[in-house]
Amino acid sequence: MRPTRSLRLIFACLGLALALLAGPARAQDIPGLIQSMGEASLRELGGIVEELAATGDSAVAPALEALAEGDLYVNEADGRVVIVTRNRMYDPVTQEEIGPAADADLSRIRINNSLRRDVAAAIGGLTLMSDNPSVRLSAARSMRANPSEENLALLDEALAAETDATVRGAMETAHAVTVLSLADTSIEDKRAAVPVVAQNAGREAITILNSALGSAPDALAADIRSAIAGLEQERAIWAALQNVWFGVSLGSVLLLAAIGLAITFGVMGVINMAHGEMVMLGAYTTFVVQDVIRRNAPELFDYSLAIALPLAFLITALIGIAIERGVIRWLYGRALETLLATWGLSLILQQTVRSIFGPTNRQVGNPSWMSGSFEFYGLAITWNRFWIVIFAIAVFAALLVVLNRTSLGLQMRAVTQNRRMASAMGIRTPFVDAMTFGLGSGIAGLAGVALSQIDNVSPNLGQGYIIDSFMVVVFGGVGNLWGTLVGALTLGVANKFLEPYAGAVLGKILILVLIILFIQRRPRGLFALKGRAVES
Amino acid sequence: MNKAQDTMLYLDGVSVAFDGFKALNNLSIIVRPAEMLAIIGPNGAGKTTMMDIITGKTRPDAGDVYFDGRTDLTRLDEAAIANLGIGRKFQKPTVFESQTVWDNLEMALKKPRGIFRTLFYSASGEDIARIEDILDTVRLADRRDDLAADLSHGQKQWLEIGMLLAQDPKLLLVDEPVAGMTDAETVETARLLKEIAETRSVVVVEHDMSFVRDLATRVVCLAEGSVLAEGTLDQVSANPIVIERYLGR
Amino acid sequence: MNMKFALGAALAGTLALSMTPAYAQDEPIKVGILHSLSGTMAISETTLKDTMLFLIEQQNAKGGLLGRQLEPVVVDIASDWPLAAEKARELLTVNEVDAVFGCWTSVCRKSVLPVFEELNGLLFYPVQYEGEESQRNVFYTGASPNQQAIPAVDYLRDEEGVERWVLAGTDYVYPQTTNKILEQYLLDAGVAPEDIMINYTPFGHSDWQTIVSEIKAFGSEGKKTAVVSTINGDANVPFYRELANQGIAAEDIPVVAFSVGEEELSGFDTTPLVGHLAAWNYFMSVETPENEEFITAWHEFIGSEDRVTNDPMEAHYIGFNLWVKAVEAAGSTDPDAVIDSIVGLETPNLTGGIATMLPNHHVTKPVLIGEIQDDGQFFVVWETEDLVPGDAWSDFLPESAMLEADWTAPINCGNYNTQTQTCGGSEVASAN
Amino acid sequence: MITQALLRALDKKAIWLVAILLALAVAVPAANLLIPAGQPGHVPTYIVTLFGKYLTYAMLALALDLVWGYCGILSLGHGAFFALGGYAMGMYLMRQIGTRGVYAHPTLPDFMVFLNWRELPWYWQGFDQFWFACLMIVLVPGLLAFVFGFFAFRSRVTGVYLSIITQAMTFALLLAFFRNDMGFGGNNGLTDFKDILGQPVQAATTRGALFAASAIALALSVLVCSMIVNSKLGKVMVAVRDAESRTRFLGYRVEYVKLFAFTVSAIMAGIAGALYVPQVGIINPGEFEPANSIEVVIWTAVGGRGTIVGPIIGAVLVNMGKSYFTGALPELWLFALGALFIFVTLFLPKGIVGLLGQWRDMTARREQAPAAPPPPAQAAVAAERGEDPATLGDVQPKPAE
Repeated sequence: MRPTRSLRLIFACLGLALALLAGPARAQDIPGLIQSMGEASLRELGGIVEELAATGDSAVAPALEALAEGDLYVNEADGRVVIVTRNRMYDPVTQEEIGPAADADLSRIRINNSLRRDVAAAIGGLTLMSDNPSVRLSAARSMRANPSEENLALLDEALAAETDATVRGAMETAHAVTVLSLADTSIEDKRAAVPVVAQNAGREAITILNSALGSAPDALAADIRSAIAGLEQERAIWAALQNVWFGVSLGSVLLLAAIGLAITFGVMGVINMAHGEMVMLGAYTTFVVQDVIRRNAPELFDYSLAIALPLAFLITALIGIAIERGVIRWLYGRALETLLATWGLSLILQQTVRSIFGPTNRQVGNPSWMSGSFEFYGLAITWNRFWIVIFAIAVFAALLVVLNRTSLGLQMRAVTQNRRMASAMGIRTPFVDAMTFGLGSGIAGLAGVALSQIDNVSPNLGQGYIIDSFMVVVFGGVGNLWGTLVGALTLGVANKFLEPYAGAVLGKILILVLIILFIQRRPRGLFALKGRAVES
Repeated sequence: MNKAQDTMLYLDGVSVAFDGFKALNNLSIIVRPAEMLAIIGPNGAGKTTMMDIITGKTRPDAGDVYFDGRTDLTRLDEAAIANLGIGRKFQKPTVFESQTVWDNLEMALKKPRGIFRTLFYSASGEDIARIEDILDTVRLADRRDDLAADLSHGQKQWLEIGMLLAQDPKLLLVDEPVAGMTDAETVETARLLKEIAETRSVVVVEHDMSFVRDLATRVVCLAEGSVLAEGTLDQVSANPIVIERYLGR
Repeated sequence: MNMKFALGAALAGTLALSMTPAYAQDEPIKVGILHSLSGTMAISETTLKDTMLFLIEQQNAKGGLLGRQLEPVVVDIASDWPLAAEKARELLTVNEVDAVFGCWTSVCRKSVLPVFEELNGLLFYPVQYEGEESQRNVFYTGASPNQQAIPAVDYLRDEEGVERWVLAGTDYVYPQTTNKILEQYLLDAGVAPEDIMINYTPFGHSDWQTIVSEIKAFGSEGKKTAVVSTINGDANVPFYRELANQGIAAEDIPVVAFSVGEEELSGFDTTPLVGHLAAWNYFMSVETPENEEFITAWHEFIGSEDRVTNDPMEAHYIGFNLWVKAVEAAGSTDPDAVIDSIVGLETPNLTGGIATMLPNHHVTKPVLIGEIQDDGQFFVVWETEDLVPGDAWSDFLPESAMLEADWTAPINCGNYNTQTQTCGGSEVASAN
Repeated sequence: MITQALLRALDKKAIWLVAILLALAVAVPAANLLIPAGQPGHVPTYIVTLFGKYLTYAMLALALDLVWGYCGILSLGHGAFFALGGYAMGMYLMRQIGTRGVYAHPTLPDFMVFLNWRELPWYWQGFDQFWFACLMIVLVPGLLAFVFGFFAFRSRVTGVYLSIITQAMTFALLLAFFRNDMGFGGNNGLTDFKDILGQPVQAATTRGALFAASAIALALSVLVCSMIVNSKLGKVMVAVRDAESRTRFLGYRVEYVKLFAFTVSAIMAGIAGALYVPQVGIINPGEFEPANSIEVVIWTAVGGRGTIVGPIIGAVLVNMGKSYFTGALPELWLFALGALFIFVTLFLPKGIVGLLGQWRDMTARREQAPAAPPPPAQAAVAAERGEDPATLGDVQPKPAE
């Protein structure tokens, strides 16, 4: 094995052997224990954490927290274990500042999953009596996640003293969970715990009850079963609603991807195969913005999307205008040929991005307000999906306003409906064409910013959405924005309801077949325009 | 059914609406065998929609449409109706521009329309004679090998009339046949249509009043999807409602 | 007329191309690089092309091979597999390369395999794959399932106490085969069938909401659950994002992946993923002198300190060095001579061990399990004590359990049946 | 009747084309097999296979041209018919492997063995017979096109809507064939073929024969297409392309005309696919990729649609370019390809053949009396509509849009 590591191993073993030899007297030697973490192997670390927890001394909590967070380091120069926060070193026990971390040769003490669990449990026990209610709350939650016998007494003690209602509730739940998961608690206690768990443990209640069911005596089992049955009925309803939400969320992604195409293809009649690449460019704009922020002003990271949105719109709109002036304008009235030219454009744009940014995924992070999830009654909703749904609605509404309430929108509709008449009426049709294509491309760029939050940012990003986008626009009815909205949501929800039964692959195939069949019934999509004008 | 007896075309109470707009409103028209009917009326009166309904392009919301006294046209599609013997000339001359005058006529010629019959078709001497005959009639004999796109507007009108003749229909629907023609051509067209009407039924839609006068036939004036007045041209153009709604003061 | 002219000119042009003179002793030795530089696979394969250019440059700096310089011949197969076969043929017949390093996907390998067999070329294939293959002209320098999947499952079961398994993969041959092997392995180890959930998704799947919530539900039934992911490249970013956002932490349901390495992780912020696992035979974070030297030289070559190294790059490193040694041992680049001399040759890998070319054309590798860190690197939490020899035919599939591959005399067979002692597959026994 | 139709098919251009193809069918394999390597005139096997592949692509492009160039149906799913024909051939070739697979299973292909399939699925039955495979090569794409076309054309799905649902069709098939449970080898597809009609696939003689077969099949396709487009039905097809509803009012059943063209075209594409597979040695779901079908459209456009020779020239030239540039400019070839497509649509709307035609017209005009210049009014109108003036001077065939 490698020399440095083996040396450390030997030292660690020696240290541990000494510690064990010294017996209980040494067990209370907190600084020594913490110091021994520096040289310990993963397995030994587990033992040390256990010992530290057994001290019951809240003084070890900062060191354990630092260990869990990855803030505990060994200074290779003197072998001393230190906590590093904001680039300064602190003593793990006394919290005294030691000095700046920048020039020290530090190596992190790394832990694995099972250790991370142990540490969390240990911290829970140590901080349950903290003065800070939010610390107590997280301690109670951590105890709920890691039930153990020692916790029971601690919880009883803490409950007696607790005044804060929220924390109290969390502690009661943790208590009930612990009672249920331990083997040697009395049946009466357990029976009392069942409704508490069913009521308060949220989505995990069924899990906890199920695992308790395995070892439960008959008398208790009936109680648990009826509690589970009640919960499952409730859950089935929520599961259906959850599915609707998933569908709406997928639909909003489809809507975002397709809505720019609804302009360039639906309104202008350009079969814009480069639409996906506009989305991709929007996503890359986000990457560049985040990259600049990361390098120069990390504190602005949460605003990166707000900065990226207008930039992405501008950049893709300008590229769109350039494309329209350079290529598309020669092709009006030859819709199918725009397919060939824009396909060529999409190849060029992809390869350009590949040459500039490389072929690999680029890192685009979620700002903190788009990370994680929240529970809305029985629904688990992730923040990024939530904001994307909101964003899609906002973009759609804004587009409706632009098309129906502004003079540019009026001119756009005029030009696309009767180019010659519009031009005769003094509308500068080339300008309007360029603006319309720019608007469609700009919206694709906005979609790119949103999609960068859930998908890869790679040169292939656009390819993944182009077919779906065309399906949505055609399904909804070319030339009708409301059709695009309804089309996207219908396909999204239908897909999500098929997926659990048919699987993701077969579900998608079924959707495609349904679209083909649907077009037979309504050859011009869901919201077809009627009348004589359409036929010519 | 009985009412339709002895008629070539029978429309009774036909109505159709597009998105709430009533294009035809309880329209009733009868055309007898070997009779010519001229239809006049302002824009939006429903002339083209009426033709669309007769030829199967549009389905009426209500009303009966019978051909030859017995065939319900509302149940058939365009091709079936065309094969029954109803020919249509469009308002805007619609010929196959990328094909020659000869090919245009050959395609229109009354022959079996089946896929394989068409695939293995080769023109018999009789067919060739018939096409040459029509070419003479429509005065395009010297342009037989030119592309239809290269014809002038009036010549395209003639070609389309020639195609109508080649189809050998029992009923001809002719939409503005003389738009873009010189005065001499207009007179010639009127003469030709009258000749055709000796053996077949003809419905002509036209704005050109002198042309309608030349036809010297029964006239129907449409407005807002129903019949406004009916009779000879003089009778119709003397009708005060027609003057107000169509001819103007 | 036009047609004739066009075809004639084309034929003449390509003929001129193909008529390269027979090489002399001072001619460079040509090395073909057969990777996708565009299309869906460019994301993974472009780095490997650069790696090969880097290795060849280094070798040339050392004085080349047999006193001759090495000359790379790069072609783009554009993620188009019939094109890969065409390009392989072009490399071997038109460019007359002496060895080819390339392919990433199984279908690429399958597509070019008949070409290498027919034209007796050499292919070094650097990616972990499903096994169940051994071909005389191909050297598999990536992991076979027993060098990656099975140790990873062992680790989860023994160290994390996992009892319930989600086998999630992209629907293609590698995940299907790996999951078949793992399923059999788990069943043999006493796991109940209802404790195994298998799920497949299409390539580039980007909407993971349903599947992640299913995994969450499956994992919340009391037993410790883990996900064994054979999800392919592009689909991983949205998958992990959804995991993180739905709050599945590694402490609750760890995910061990076989297709996620440093290169894939460079696409996103790994902070919410800390603790999820990957099983490979190499990690950039491994601290050995060889690896440090390799990374430094690589950064210098590519001109960027940000570029990561990964397992398939190490596989190319091993494959290239083994080929160089074999050519030196044989004194010639002749494929037959190389095939004869390469078996048994050893070269240091980058993790402090030795890679030996086995008679079945696979190599020995250590198996490392790493946990994802917040800097996009892996922390090795477990490794095999000994090197694991690559097994071409899985012992956990009934059809291949009795098969062995051995390309040395006297067996010289890719699918030798140890029961009937004949060459030619498992059904020989049942047929008799 | 049929002889007449055949005679009509043999117009001057078609005779030349067929003669060249037949000459190639004999000359190229002969130059490969009879002239020893190294001597002038020898055609390496590599070239034989490569051009064999191009010829199948040319056949596919010709098939697309029949529906797009002549009938105005822009199919974005023709790759699907090609791939289905290819799979039918691939299944035959898989069954021919017999016990030479790695597991030596007498009937099951390798990929089924290691995924624990117990017996051959019903739809693999019969593919050990060459005649059955041939039947399926024609029947499967033909039937799919017939059923798909029957419903789509009857419902009057036209223009972009039709293009998009053909794309949906090939995309659905792509996903379906990716599924390992379908029993077509999933992503890896079918590969490692050994024999075709008892001959080893990799032998130079077999390759020569496959090249000859491709050239002859292409020649036959040229004949068939020529026969169709020169018949009255061909004229009706063009009429449908230019003015669909007008054709209906003449009494032609437009849906059947389209259905006929679509089905014939799909069968041709299927045969092309079947010839393609043994030459490239693999068939996998990637052939269903919508991008592939779009590429076929582009070959046709580059060569010149609405002509017989155009798609052939387009397919061969674009693919030669692709073969050359993926080796010569691996990093940059997509730029070249993309620029080519833009250039062709902007400046050569009638493709290379159209360019040659224009050039011929110009020289002819110079020699003869100056023909009437295009009326200036027309040019002005076109310019006003934003059309490229380069497209004028000739009639621009307008597919139904």
